[in-house]
Amino acid sequence: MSQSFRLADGGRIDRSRVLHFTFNGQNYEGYPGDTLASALFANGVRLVGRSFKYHRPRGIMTAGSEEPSGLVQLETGAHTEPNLRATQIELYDGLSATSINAWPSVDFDIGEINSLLSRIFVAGFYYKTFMGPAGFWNKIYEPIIRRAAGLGRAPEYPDPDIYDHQYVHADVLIAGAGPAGIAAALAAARTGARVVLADEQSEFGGSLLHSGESVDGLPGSDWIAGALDELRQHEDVTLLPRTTVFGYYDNNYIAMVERRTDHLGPLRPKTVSRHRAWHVRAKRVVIATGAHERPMVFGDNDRPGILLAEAGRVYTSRYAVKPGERAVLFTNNDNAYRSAIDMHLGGMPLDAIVDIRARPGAQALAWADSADVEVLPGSSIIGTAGRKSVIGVDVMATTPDGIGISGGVRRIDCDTVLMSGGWTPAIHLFSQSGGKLRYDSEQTCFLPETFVQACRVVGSANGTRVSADCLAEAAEAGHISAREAGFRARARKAPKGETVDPGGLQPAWVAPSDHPTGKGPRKHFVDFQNDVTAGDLMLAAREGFHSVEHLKRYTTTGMGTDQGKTSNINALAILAREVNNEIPKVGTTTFRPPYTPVSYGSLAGRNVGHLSDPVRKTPMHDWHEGQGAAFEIVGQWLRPWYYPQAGETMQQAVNRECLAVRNAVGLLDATTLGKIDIQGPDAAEFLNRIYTNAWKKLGIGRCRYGLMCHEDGMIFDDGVTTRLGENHFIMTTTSGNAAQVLDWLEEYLQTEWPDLKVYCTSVTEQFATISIAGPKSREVLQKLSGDIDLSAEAFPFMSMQAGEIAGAPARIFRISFTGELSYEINVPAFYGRAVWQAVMQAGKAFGITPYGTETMHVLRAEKGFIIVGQETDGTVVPQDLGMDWIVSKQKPDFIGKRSFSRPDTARSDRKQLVGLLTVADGNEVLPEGAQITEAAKGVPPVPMLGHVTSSYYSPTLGHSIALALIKDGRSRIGEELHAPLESRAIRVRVVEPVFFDPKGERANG
Amino acid sequence: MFVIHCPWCGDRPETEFHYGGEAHIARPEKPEELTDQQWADFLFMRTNPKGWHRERWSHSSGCRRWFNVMRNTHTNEIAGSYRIGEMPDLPDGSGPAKGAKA
Amino acid sequence: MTRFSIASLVRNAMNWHQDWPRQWRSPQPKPSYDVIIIGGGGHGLATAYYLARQHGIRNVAVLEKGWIGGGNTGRNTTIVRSNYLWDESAAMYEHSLKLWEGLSQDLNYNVMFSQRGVMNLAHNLHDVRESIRRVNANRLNGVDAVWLDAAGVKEFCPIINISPDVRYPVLGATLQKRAGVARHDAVAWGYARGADALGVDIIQNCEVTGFDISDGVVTGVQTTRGRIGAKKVGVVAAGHSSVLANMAGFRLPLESHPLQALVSEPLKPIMPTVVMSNAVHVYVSQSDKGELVMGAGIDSHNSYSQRGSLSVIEEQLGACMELFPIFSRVRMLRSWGGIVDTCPDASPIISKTPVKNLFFNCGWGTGGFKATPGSGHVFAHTVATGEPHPINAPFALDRFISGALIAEHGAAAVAH
Amino acid sequence: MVDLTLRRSPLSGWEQKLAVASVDGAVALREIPFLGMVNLRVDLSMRGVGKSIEDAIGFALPKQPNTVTSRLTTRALWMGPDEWMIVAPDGEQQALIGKLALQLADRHSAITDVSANRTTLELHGPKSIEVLQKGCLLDLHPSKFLAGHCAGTNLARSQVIVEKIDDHATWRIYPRWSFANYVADWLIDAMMEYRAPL
Ligand SMILES: Cc1cc2nc3c(=O)[nH]c(=O)nc-3n(C[C@H](O)[C@H](O)[C@H](O)COP(=O)(O)OP(=O)(O)OC[C@H]3O[C@@H](n4cnc5c(N)ncnc54)[C@H](O)[C@@H]3O)c2cc1C
Ligand SMILES: NC(=O)c1ccc[n+]([C@@H]2O[C@H](COP(=O)([O-])OP(=O)(O)OC[C@H]3O[C@@H](n4cnc5c(N)ncnc54)[C@H](O)[C@@H]3O)[C@@H](O)[C@H]2O)c1
Ligand SMILES: Cc1cc2nc3c(=O)[nH]c(=O)nc-3n(C[C@H](O)[C@H](O)[C@H](O)COP(=O)(O)O)c2cc1C
Ligand SMILES: [Zn+2]
Repeated sequence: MSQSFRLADGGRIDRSRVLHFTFNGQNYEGYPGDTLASALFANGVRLVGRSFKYHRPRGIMTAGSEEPSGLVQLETGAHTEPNLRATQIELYDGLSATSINAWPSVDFDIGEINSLLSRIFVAGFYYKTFMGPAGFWNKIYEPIIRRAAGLGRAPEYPDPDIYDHQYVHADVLIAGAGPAGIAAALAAARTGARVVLADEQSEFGGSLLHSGESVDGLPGSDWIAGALDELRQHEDVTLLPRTTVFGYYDNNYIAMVERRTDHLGPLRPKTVSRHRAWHVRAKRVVIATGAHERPMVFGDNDRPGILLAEAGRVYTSRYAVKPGERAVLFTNNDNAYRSAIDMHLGGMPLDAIVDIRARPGAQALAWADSADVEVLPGSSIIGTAGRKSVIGVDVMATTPDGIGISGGVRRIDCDTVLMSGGWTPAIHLFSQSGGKLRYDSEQTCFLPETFVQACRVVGSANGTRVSADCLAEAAEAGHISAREAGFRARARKAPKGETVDPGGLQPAWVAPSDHPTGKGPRKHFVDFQNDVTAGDLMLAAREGFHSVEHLKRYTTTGMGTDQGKTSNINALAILAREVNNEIPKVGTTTFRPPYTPVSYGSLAGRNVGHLSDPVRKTPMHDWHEGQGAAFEIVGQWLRPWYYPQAGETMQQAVNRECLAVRNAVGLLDATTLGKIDIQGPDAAEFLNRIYTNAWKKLGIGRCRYGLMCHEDGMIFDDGVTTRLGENHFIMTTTSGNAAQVLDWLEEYLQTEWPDLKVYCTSVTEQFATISIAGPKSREVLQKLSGDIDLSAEAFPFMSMQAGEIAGAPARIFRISFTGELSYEINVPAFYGRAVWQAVMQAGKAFGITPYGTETMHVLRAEKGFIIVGQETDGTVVPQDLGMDWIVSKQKPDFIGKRSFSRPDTARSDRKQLVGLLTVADGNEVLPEGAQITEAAKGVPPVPMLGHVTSSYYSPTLGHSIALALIKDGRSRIGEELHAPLESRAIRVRVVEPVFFDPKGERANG
Repeated sequence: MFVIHCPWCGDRPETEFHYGGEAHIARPEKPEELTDQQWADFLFMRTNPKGWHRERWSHSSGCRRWFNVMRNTHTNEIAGSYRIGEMPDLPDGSGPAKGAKA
Repeated sequence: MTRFSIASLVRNAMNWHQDWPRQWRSPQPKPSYDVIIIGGGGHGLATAYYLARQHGIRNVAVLEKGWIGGGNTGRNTTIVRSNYLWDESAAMYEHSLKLWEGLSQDLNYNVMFSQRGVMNLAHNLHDVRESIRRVNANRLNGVDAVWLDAAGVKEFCPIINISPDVRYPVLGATLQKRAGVARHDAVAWGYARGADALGVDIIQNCEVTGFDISDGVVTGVQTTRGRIGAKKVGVVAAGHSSVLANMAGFRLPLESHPLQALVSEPLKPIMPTVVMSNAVHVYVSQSDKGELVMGAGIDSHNSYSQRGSLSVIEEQLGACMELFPIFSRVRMLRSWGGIVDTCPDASPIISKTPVKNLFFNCGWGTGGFKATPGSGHVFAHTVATGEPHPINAPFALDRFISGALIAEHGAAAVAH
Repeated sequence: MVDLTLRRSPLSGWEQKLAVASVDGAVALREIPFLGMVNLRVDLSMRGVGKSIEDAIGFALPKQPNTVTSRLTTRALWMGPDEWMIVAPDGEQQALIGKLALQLADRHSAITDVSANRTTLELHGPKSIEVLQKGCLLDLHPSKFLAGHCAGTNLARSQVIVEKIDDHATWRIYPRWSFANYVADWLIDAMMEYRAPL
């Protein structure tokens, strides 16, 4: 029958609409307002999954985000999501879910065989075996272990959904919208403060949604509705349901994830982010995250049908479902009586209360009495019966000290066991904030003590147990927080809650059983997800894992997807008992973000796909694209790499481009070069200190090449700088270093030499840069430059002129990176495209050819010009490149100078830049990155002399060329060496690194 | 991600800044007069203290100014910012280190 | 020491595992030792183990301020490889890798060294050039290395996205097949158990607060558990090295930075190997338990707090989505930070110091887990003999004076 | 002769795309190409400099960090303690530069035409803050970021200057030339959800 465990009435579900869903292929029905967990219970489905290690049948244990065992795989295909908690999945029409970690099915799971071996598979067993023989780990053991481990499956397809971020500031951020959170929000909002209120559940209200308590004399749900109405009136209040506060970072930086569309199922709009990661910088934070009930640790306490007491009440009261037919409660505290009896009164019969305490509280007994429920004080559940569902519990009397058992066993048949070992305040966020905890031995839990950041903890999270007190302290915290954030308004009356005292508790960390714990077939589970039993914890303690951090790692307790929300306190208490230590001395493990797991997608946000990183394009980019250019990624830039024509290979295209430049004229988009405008009376002095060469005497209108080193003497950047006026220079940097160089200049100006009067302004993007190179470049340019005299006399090599080109204001630099006659034109970026096209047009008659970075590299290598980052790698000083000529001997100081005289830097046999030619086959191009050795072969380690930094086929020369950094290379010129590759070695001859026009006549002409 | 106080722009998120390491390591006036050891001290050796630290930051996405921050590297507590050339006392009362350049 | 084996496991199961002894003792500190090792991470414990085993020096204490393995050893992404560029580094890391290959048997402790291969991706021509340079250097140094093109990458790791349309397409990768991952905690515990069995005292919750130095010679240490005398002291304190150097009166070329890592929820096997990408700053593997283990880049500022910025993690996950778009719906389970001691040349320091008989082993930064056995082995030699082992001679402090740095930034940009 | 018709802004050709992305009553986006921009660096504390500049541009530069002063169609944005960006209608930058150069001739200063360095995007509408907050970490709340405020900051992965023009949710975003397409793409994407109501 459909929904046979649904109660006839009540609950916060909408019975007017039926939702259809499937679980493990079976069709079921539920209602809006259900979670998958409540809908499964409504249909009598209690076996949900299999445990991590032993593959024991498991059901749902809680009603919230602390759920350790009710995990499912939601949906299939691209939308699938592993390891979701059934207790948090809002039901939607068409939902489909399956069990995880079970094969072939959750009903019949082969992995259950592990259960039989469980006697061997104790904590840390894998450290003690699977060690030999060599090679077996990788090939045999590890694959088996890997296959057995893991829970759900990762999707196999890219995610069809999108995710985004939202960065906001708040005066008061409130985590958790139970009665305490709402009360705090009201108080803060009334001052006019900017308030953010977030709760991970679909509805605000927290425990008020099921507790049946009243506030201000109103039924809980009416009070919530009224409060929310009021909050919505305040303009600066942001209400965020379905939003988990998952991280508390430095300086009150709060991270939350909002699940915006999951609950809509297949109907969700595709243009709206599925999850949104909120980043909130909050002046004050109020943590009102409630508390988690903890399980009792008793024999075989993990069977489907065994759940937390409060959860039992949540299912009957909030969802109007019965978790089963007949229940028994096992507890050590009074409050659980209330939960269980509420459930009982709500329609799910409770047959007995097994209380481990000899003397339950009077109030608790009165509650039981009034509901006519039998109480067995001084008793323990020693074990449970059943497999895929609990079918009964065995109860014995405890000895007066509460540690042992006596008398006979009484079997109580039931299909549901409620358990409650007390409450653990959710101090996760507080701990993440850096706050220190204290142990409260009365409530047997850790509570906030020392605050490091500007936050407050209220309500159950603060260990406050009487509702009235929760509301009062929360309202006060909300008000004070707002005041501290700068909002002054008189406090209004706090909401009045009920004053029922939840009663006492007696710690009972492991319930006595018929065998000593850990020494019999019964398993006393502590961490239900990772299958960690009390016996495992005791074993770890015996083996010397006494630090709680060691205990965690050796047994994996608390390391599952629930991060031990229900289990950690039990585990550390058991450890304390085993090592005769006090609980506060044992302490907790470290709380880390996230509070509950967060999708990678939401953390990445929109920084994926085409938005993953800016693609920087030059003003001529569209033109290059139109010409079918292949692009090279250089930092964030896209630069034309080469321009293949129909049918051409890359090599053919590059050859053609190279020859065009050498024989006629080519043009290159050099816009990406960094450009820095440098002005001030001390500009020349500044350059003198920054570059290795001298700058003071550079004439106006003249250009000079410079090298920059870091203080350690290693080359950092290079480029041509031009003097535009007495106090005015324009510097160019490499494309990749533009920003770094500007920062570097500013750093020295501001921190080392504030006395220098120099201003630097980045103009990298102001100008498009077109480099025209080749013997015909002057003629091409002349057609566009009207009245500028381009003659060698009027416009010599390494000089600059301003004028107009093709209708655009321009600076023309006669500089060359190809060794050819060459002009670099800077025009305001607006004109880049037009001038480029004009140059193409003007050059048509001369066979002008656009060329890309590859050709540029070949041409400069023919000339022996270096590329920073290719001939250098952070270990190269100018002298290594044979560039002593650019290192001033006169200047007393410049950046890097002092480092040149250190013993290692001053060595004469350092790696030096040389050329290499292949000996046997002149056309063979050495791989860049090939290492160079003396001998062709050797037994490793083979001594290496250096490596090939650049290597190309030179169409101009008709053979291959290479540059290399070789140990003592200058003195090896003429020697033959080897480039050993994977299968063979190539013989090479060391030559001068300039292959073409060594005198530089072409550029100078 | 810290909130860093730019002496000009006020409180801004750390992602707008560039970190510049230990502050007040002045570039030697006459490097050529230093021994290799002294030069290595300047280049590489750092106090790297656990506790209060004077450090340089540049507001690289904003006003591009360099300035100094006093931060406790143990707790990440930030005690304040000051401009180049200044040297307020640290919260633990300690003044400038001997020989340190403001 | 009770030997671990399947037989001893079965035997103990009979008795519900009641008889397993402690894996290491918890002794009171003696008044003095021949050697004190400061820092109970993998490197410190390995040093103690090899001191006892190789050099017969058993009157040794390892002083750990917290719990052993709780430093970077317990919080790293466990990548083990030896494909470093320079000869000095290749020798060091390859020495270590060879020790890894027999470590479980040597220690009689399963450290789960899984040689599933490590790929370092190349995303632009510069990466390609540098990768090929490294592959060639590795081979000549006897370190296994191959260059894979994009198709080869896909074959080795089918879930990786090699589409040319992504922002930073995969152009290829270097692959070291003998590289892989290991179980970090087991390394600390295995060495501790081994050292303890040879007589080494492992003393936890014992923080060193000062050095006793007379006439430039170290004579002992001050600790939170009193003074302990020592003939020699080896400091292996990773992120806290500068703090200890400051106590001994000198400075180191180190900065301590937060480095974060994170794990996903456990998944069925999906990731067959280890993938690293320097250019987009991400590295991913999957543990035997099923979590995807991922690392981020360092936070730029110095810090001794074991926490970093969320923005760093977000950036790294963005990069991850590009390489592995199928992970978008996978969820982050936990993130944490360690304190890494970064060195200007991204290489470690294993060295004598200005104080006689005081030795430092530090500067491993973001990538020293892989070196644990090798580092312990050569450091034990250095401490025992007072002189460096040939493998660690180039890693002495004086390289910062001479300028003979061993710049491994290329191999180490997010070096793990 | 300089031919103004040859000019292309980084987002020329995007007009249609930006218009389609705009959602009536929610948020609208357009490029304002070719605004004149002059970067000025000078020490305002030097005697007489403030006055000289006022004479040149017709109003005083903002001294308050991250604020804007303006007169008619010319606006001066505070960029740093010794740096301003003066934004003027297309074509006026040369005259501005001339006047500033004249006034500051004997002063240590740098006057640089940066009109092509950045372009201008205008975002307007009630959802504009929410759109920006998807990638901007500043506090853009109307009580904090007022009309006449500006800031150098990051928008998603790009450095930008953000300026609030008026009290009616009108923003100008100045990305660098080569980042303009990224920033525009990003904004279009961030505006997408308002086309289909949740
Ligand atoms: C997130 C992250 C990812 C990483 N990923 C990798 C990777 O994939 N591969 C890789 O090879 N490396 C990686 N590393 C680096 C690697 O973890 C370290 O280099 C290595 O573990 C260092 O080992 P150790 O034993 O020297 O240091 P640690 O394990 O840190 O041990 C140092 C010990 O010294 C103790 N100590 C400090 N001060 C004192 C004192 N005063 N008195 C007593 N004891 C003291 C500390 O408590 C600590 O336990 C990563 C690091 C991090 C943080
Ligand atoms: N501590 C106890 O023993 C106990 C037991 C049961 C009921 N109560 C009662 O509970 C009430 C206390 O109310 P309260 O408001 O403090 O707690 P609550 O449990 O009612 O509310 C806490 C809320 O915080 C939300 N939450 C928790 N962590 C979150 C996170 N990281 N991000 C977003 N949301 C998160 C939960 O979804 C929940 O709605 C009182 O009436 C008290 O009597 C207390
Ligand atoms: C390789 C590796 C795998 C890990 N896997 C898990 C895991 O499955 N579950 C978990 O909770 N933590 C896991 N952790 C993280 C630890 O819980 C812990 O966060 C880390 O050791 C740092 O310690 P701390 O958080 O206590 O400071 C893993 C850590 C490492 C290094
Ligand atoms: Zn600033």
